[in-house]
Amino acid sequence: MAYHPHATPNFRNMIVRPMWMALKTALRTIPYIGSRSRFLAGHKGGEKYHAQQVEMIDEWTAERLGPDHPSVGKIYAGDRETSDLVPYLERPLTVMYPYERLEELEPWLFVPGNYNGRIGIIWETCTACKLCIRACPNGCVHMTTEKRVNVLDTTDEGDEWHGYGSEIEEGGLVARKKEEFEQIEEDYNLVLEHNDAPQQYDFGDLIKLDGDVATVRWETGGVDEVPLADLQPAEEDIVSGRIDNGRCMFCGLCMEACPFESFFMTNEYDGMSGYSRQDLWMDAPRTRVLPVVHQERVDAELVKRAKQERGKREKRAAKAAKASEQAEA
Amino acid sequence: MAEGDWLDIRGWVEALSFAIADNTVGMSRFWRQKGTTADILTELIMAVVVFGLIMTTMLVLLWIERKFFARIMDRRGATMAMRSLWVGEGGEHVDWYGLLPFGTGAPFRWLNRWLNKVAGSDHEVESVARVRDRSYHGIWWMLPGFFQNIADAVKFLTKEWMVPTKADKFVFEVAPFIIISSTIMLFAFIPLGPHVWSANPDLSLLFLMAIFGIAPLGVFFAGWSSNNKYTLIGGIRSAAQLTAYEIPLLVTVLAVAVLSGSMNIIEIVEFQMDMDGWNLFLLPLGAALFLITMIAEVERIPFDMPEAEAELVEGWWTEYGGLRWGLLFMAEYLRAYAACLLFAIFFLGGWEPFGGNLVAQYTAFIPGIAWLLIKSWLMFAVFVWVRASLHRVRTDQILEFGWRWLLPLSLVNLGIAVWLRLWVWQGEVWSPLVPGIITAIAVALFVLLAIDEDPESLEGRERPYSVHVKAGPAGPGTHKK
Amino acid sequence: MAEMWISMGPQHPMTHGLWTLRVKVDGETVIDTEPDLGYIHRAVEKIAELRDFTKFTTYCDRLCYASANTWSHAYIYAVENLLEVEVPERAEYIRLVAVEIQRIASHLMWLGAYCPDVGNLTAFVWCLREREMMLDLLQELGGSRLHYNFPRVGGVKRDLPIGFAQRCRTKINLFLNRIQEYEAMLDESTVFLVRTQGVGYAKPEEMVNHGVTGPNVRAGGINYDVRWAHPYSVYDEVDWEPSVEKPSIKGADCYDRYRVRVEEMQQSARMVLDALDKMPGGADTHHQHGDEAILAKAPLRAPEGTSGFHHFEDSRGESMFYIVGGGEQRGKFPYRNSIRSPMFITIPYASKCMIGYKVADIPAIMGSFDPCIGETDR
Amino acid sequence: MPASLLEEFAFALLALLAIAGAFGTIYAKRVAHSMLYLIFCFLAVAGVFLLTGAELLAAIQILVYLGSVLLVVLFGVMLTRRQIQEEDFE
Repeated sequence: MAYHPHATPNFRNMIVRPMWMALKTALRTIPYIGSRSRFLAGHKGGEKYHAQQVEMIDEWTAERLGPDHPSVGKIYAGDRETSDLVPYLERPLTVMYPYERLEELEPWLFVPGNYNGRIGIIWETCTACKLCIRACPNGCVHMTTEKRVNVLDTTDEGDEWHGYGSEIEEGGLVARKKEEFEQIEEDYNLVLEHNDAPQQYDFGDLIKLDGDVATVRWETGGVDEVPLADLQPAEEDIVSGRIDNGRCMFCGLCMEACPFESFFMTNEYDGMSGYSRQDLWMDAPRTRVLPVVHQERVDAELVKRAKQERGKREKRAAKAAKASEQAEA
Repeated sequence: MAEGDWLDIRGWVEALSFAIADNTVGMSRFWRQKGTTADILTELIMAVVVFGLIMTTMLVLLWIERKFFARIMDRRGATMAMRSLWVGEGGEHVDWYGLLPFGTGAPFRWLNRWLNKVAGSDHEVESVARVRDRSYHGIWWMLPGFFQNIADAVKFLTKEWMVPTKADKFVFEVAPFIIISSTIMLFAFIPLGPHVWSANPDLSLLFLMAIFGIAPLGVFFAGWSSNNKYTLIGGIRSAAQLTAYEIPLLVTVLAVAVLSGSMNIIEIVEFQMDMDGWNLFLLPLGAALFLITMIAEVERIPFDMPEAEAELVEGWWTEYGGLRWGLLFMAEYLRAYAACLLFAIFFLGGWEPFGGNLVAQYTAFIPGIAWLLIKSWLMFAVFVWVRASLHRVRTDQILEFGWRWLLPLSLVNLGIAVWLRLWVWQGEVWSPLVPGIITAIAVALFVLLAIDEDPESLEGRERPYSVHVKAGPAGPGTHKK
Repeated sequence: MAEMWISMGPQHPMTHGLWTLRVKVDGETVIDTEPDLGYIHRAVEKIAELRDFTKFTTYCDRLCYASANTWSHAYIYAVENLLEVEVPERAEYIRLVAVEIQRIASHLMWLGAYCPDVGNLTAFVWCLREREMMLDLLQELGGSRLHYNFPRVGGVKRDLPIGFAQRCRTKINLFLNRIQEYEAMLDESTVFLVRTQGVGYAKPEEMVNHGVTGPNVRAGGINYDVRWAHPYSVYDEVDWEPSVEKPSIKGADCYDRYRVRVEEMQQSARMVLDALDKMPGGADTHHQHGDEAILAKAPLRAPEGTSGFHHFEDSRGESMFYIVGGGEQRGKFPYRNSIRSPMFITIPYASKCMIGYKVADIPAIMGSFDPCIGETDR
Repeated sequence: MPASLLEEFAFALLALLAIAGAFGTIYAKRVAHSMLYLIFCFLAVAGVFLLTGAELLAAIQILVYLGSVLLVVLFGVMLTRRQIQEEDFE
């Protein structure tokens, strides 16, 4: 096969070639000259060595993603040797993690949307079907109970999946939207979220229901009388999402197993370490993700769920009617 | 010339110690001894001054090693750390130059503003915010990475003082003393400038070389006493290698001494300055030999067999840890520093400015020590460059190279020096023709060798025996034939 | 100096992993060697018997930390043989791209590790710089940087991401440019040549008798490449040819083994570029997750008595998986899963190769065989 | 303190060192230890040479005896066939 044409031990090769190669590389790191001198270009007069710039995203994909996506219109080099941040230097900056993060500075370089990071779960659509637990090769996914808003009753009147959840009852759990509900949704950026997801609701026990006024004992303390219209039914449900991170190997099989679009791997690579094995148990608040991340898919899932619920209730109603008919007969 | 150097540290120290001696011993009944006292005092102070200068300027070596090597390696973090020097947005935060007294930081501010105007990025808001944030992170702005060495030293200091159970404790403790003390003793004889030296006997060159030869013994004892097979092999390799390279080194140094007509280092420098020609241009072969043998003496790649980390873990100092390891490491760098200083002194004209006497009159305000240090740092950059480009040579190849090539070549070099001194030099300034012709011949030889490639050896790559099967391009079904 | 045994490992710069090479030296000359393996044996074959076929893929990634993708692919091919699954052609092309990029990354890791073995740290960092590009590509495919878990029974995890082909071509072309610089740094360095040429001769016949495969045996002039001799996947449809050296009469030395890998990296790069062009449906298009074009339906239970086998050209040689179906009794689990690791066979042979050379040659010879202990100990 | 007294004092010290080194060389149980004592002996002798004003001789003493002869002796000691270090493990 092809030997290198100069692979012979001789004086020429003793110092001249390797030392020139090394010096060339060092000279290339000089900011302005290094990239512009043709003398320092690629080996045997090749193309520009560092930072051959191309567009990050091709045209039709850019159209699909829309102009707001951080990748659109950004310059990208094969060796990640350039960025738009300080373009005149043409070399990447050292990201001083953990003070700085690549996804904060140059999100277009932090490409992988399908990165297998920490597990994230949208509680609202989890049905505790346990498929993720079965898919996990290491057995690191566990079920746990958490308070969550009954999503099938959270929407406005007239929506197609309205009103098929549980109802507000005395002695049950209720939730109230926080004042900054919209703001939380807006601020929530999954990529940058390195701590527990913010809670959008206040939870409390319904002590007394008196017409349109409900007396609620909030979890944070205090008893209030609030109008019933502000409240939504909540329940303490079994959800997936207690992860033993010491065992998780981030293979993503659980994500693929989930049929409800509620289980997925976030982009977060941080905050998954601890000083003891106990620290590595990530409880439900840590794995929670706000539904706003996948709002469309969550909505689609809810439509499906509402349809099932409706069918179930109709069937039950028909059964009851039949039973009553029979009883009458 | 030496007289032109205003940085007369030795003169100042002498004046000071005489003043002290006059006012103390001179007033007592030992007044006759005040001259001796002043001399002793001078020597003590000068030793401390030289030691301090060497130890502080040695940080530059480590810095060069780290930064230049990183640039050759194209390592991002290390190569980019300098950036924060000029990327600073100013604005809300206080710039470091703003903290300097009496507005002395103003030029930095102007430079910074200009750089930002010309080359700065107004592309994204985050870049500005980021750069601002960055200045808060610490003092990256000042000699980035320079003070890492101090942190290292603190780390070494706080580590445990460990001796292996089965080691020969006495020798294990003594060996580093031999190495470190002999290394530090080297700098007694190395002048840093015409008036910055701690000892200057007539035979300083001989003493220097004699002391250079002590450390191998310490290395050998360190390797033997650790009771570890790696260290033992490392020690023996070190002894073999240093023996093989010490003789060419001594012969080369002898050639320099012959050419300059003196065994005194300061006189060697002054000879070069007086004769208007650096030894580099008179003895290019000698310079190359000195460089090679010195790299071998200080055990750096490509001649670092004694501590070849690929097979011997860390060679003869595998078992040393903590402060002793740190000191041994420091001794290694000190030896490299001594090698660079000696190269600058022997071949680059010592503290003579670049360009010789022509330039010297305009650069009289720069003390000689600055020139010498700059030259030696450049030499260390060459050391680093060699280390980054070449691979480690095997033991037998090192010894073969030393005995069969360097030794005869150094004798040839000695012959050239003798010829130059006895027949060419007429007791005056070198005629410009002499260094010119010698350098031209050396360059021509180098170029000839560098472009030479033996076509027959290229033919030899076609090795005679082959079970090679010609593989054609793949296609559907080709494998079924 | 007397003869003595030196124990190199398990924590030693030469070993590139967790194993011990006991060397008997006479002064500086090696007169006997004795490899001692098994420090990180973790019973992967036994684990396979207690996992579904689908769950075991991710353990296959862990077989070799430098070349994860090739191992999981080798396993998936064996499972597909067992379950008789027909894989869509597009998925085969995507697999080829993934595996060949992984091969480049693995060889770069090898080259990077080999340079410090012979005493140069510079090319090490250069190689890792280029490996980073390959890892970026694999990360886009698999979602992780080291253990991708990319193939699935009947296809691959997901289609090529948007803009992948464009980025891939840029990076591969850049890499093809830069590999010339390693050659300038290494092939045109006398010190590198005298350290590798004429060192560690391995005779081709002996290698064949020992069962050494992969680049190591191709360096000995034996044209045995599984991709070429028994093309699986779509290897007979892309443009490439195996890299085979012409060794001297004494056998293949370290330089031959270095050369064959450098050549193979270029071949792999060529293969990736060609596969991107020839891919059905086009490499620039993007299918949705779970699309039929990349993932065929597969049964999850193997009847009793069936067996699946596949041999695969790993970065280090011929890896084989032999799986026996479990039948009703064992449900979705296989009855037996047997793995053939190329390095398990190569390491004992490589340690015999260094007898008669110097101690300083041990890392040069051992490194040139590219040991990977993860797969050796399994 | 007259200078001659200082010199005498130095001479006494160096001579004692040289003699002690010589005795150590003879009576040390391990060969390597005797080599170590020999170093001190040689160094002290070089110092005596220095005191007598024979600078060249002192330098040559260190250069040749310490730098070369001792190394050769060391090689001789190390390369003789004997079980090294084995007695430590008993």
